[in-house]
Amino acid sequence: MAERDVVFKVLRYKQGETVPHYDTFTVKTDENTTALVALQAIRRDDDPSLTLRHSCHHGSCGTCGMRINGEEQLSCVVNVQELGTPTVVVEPLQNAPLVSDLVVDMAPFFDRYTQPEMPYVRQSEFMPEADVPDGIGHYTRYENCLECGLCVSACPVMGSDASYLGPAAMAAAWRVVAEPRGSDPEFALNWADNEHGCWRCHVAYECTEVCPSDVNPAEAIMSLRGELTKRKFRRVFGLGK
Amino acid sequence: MQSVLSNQTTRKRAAQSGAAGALWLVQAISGLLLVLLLLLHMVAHHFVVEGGLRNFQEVLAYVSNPAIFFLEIVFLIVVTAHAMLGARAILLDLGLSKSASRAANWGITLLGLAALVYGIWLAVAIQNL
Amino acid sequence: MTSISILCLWLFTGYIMSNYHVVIIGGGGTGGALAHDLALRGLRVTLVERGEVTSGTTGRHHGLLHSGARYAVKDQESAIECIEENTILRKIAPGTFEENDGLFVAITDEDVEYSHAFIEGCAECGIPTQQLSKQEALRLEPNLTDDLILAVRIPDATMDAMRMPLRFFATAKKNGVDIKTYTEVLAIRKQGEAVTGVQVKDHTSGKVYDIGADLIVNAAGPWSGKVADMVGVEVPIRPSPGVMVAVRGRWCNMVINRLNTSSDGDIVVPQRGLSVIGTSSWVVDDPDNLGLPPDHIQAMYNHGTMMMPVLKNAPMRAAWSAARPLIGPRKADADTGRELSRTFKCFDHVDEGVEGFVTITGGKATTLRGMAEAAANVVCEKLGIEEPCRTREAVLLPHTAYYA
Amino acid sequence: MQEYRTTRDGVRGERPLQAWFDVRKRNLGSWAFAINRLTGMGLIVYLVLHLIVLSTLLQGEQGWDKFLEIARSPFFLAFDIVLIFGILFHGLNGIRVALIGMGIGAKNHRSLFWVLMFIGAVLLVVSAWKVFTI
Repeated sequence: MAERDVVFKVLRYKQGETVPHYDTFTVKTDENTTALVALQAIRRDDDPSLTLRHSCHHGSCGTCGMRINGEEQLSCVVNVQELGTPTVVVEPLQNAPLVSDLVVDMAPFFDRYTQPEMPYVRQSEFMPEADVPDGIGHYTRYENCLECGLCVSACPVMGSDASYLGPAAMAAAWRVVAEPRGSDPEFALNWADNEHGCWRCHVAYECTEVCPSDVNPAEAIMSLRGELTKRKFRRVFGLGK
Repeated sequence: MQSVLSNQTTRKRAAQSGAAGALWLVQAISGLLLVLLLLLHMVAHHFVVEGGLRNFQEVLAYVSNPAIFFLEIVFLIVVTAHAMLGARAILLDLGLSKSASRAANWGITLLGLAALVYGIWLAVAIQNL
Repeated sequence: MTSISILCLWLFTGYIMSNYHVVIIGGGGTGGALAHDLALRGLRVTLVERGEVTSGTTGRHHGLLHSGARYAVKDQESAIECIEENTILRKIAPGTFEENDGLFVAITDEDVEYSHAFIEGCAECGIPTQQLSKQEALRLEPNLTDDLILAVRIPDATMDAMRMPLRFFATAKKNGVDIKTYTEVLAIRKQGEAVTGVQVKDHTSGKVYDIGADLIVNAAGPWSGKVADMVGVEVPIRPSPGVMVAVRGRWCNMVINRLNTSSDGDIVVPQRGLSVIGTSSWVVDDPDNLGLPPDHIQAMYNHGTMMMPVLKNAPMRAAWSAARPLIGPRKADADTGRELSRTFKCFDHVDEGVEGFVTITGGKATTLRGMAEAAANVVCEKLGIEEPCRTREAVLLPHTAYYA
Repeated sequence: MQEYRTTRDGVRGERPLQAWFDVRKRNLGSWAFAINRLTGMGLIVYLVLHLIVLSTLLQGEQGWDKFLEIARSPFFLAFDIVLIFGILFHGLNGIRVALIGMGIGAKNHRSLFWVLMFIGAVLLVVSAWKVFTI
């Protein structure tokens, strides 16, 4: 086992402070150590006051998102030794109020994300050749989006417009248009059709780049634009509905 | 689950719904038009001309052609609209307050109109030289 | 005059009653469900958790809503708990589960032999089964091994290990429970034999302060032994970690279990675009230091591949350990923990000379509501409150309501 | 390193202005956006200058010829190349943004970018040759 000491430079902040600072810790790692496990080791062995969010440890719950060496990632699936840097810089997500250390307040994120009402179990598109068991309408699976907020942190528009709906929420809205499952696609379209919605995007595709779960929010936003534009043309030229 | 943000704002936004999309469409279409117009503009003004630039007499002769005059005016309108919409996007990205962004909208509109008036006046004045 | 004093007494007791304050230590599934239960019974509840909610064992399991079939032969108490709670959870948390059912697959003669006891056990526990031939099973799950002999369909489902319990937290919060995350218990205050509150540190600000309590519930899962140490009582808890491996690709839609006694690598649970192979089992002392034995990762691949050959070359997304809070003698000789029951227990430590301190532990994610009901019954009995449990019917808020 | 500012929501890490142009650790789309915005701002400035310069026509032949003299200097011609780069990038990237915004090629925005940039590079070389030889 290739054990190696890695220096972690971690952003620290507590309520009441005005400026965050950085603390450094040295962590013993092996070839399986993830950034999350290293941070938990810091909390266990060096500083119990280090706060961070985590839950599933396999890139499925979306709580452990942070900026590692300047890139938004889920810390539970980042292999420390594969990063290849002698010092690993760990910072909380951007474009969200800082609670403490690596914890940001997700309320503004979910405040957008719950609208339009979005079912999070969808039809499974896998293995179309398989039969579905009797008594089950169709196979289901979870929506891809982990609600981790990486896209919101990476988005260059989020910091410019406090009311911007943001990539995750608009990706959810597009899912409702693409596969309504009882929700109202018209509501979803109208919801995104404004200055702080799909028209605000500058097409930097950063949301899609950092998404750990293949949601592709940028394409979703462009699809919302496309659909709205199509409707506009239809209305102007009186074609179809 | 109806959250505060969306419920309050959805109704408000529904009222202005379409405006943002229309502006984006104008920006996109004017941009695409500009690609064509600019190509014409560049070729007609520079690439087919000996030395790349017309001298004073050549300019006057060129602009006196009504078709060219019309094309230049259209070019002026489209480029101004596109530029002002672009400037507006940049201004809005500064995270302006509500009143400031309203002021920015008016400022942009006035600036655009001023540019148009100036441009058309200039074109007419040159034609009358 | 008498009537007035009775009225006063009634008002007074009413005042006292509504102000009973319960502090729950531990923001896992059990603590969340207990907070929800107690809030519905009208108690004032504060929940303290040293990290984010669901950051311990709760969020980290493979995401199986047990049908109970896994325990139908050797641990029928757990099996019956599971099937009951399975049915209730589907009802109170609609839209939370991938209700795709599960298969127990027999791939050796020994497995086939076991299937008789298995089907019988399921029947005894009230778990519906449907036996499928090899061909029938392969039509449902084409990636199963060709060595398949037969399969039994049971009502397993997939849950999101974090979001299902989050619905309890969301509902509890809405009903007035004060959920204090990043708040670590430093000490438990006692006056004579009775606990009176907790001293906590808020890690978001560094502030240390006291929270008064009429009753404290220790719902710290694998950490409940450490919490019990603070008041000098013994909780027979065995942190028993297991390794799980998530591979890229969703190789099945149903939950695939090995039709045999519980062993390493006997389950594959689909999760979004991943498939999770679980689980190994051993025993540790410190639930904060589980480690991740590399040979266990390889074992998961090897055993998973026996049921679904396609897993052999599936790239790994993550491997991790999670500690089950199993009930058994603490710090006994190391073993695998497999033989310990998966049922739960509620301990009132009054016999050990501590009043007002209750521990709920053991159990599994599927039975979180049942554990909460049992613990809430004990809490209410101790406080003399006669309120029925309402969590079997109350439909939970969506998980997003917790943050928004 | 992250930058922090205090807002009414408390302290938060965000860079409202830098985010446009800070392309460290960022990807193709951010480069495209940053250059698009830079060239856009440049072109607005140029548009204003252009309109002002044309007013020299009103000063008659002399004023115009003086401008022509400056415009034919090598320094000015080099400036023309920068201008043409700006126009080509902004225009071609704009085509990409407009297309994917209408739902065309949203999946293949990268290839679209490189195809357009290839066209742009060819056009830039041709125009540069034109500018210096005409």
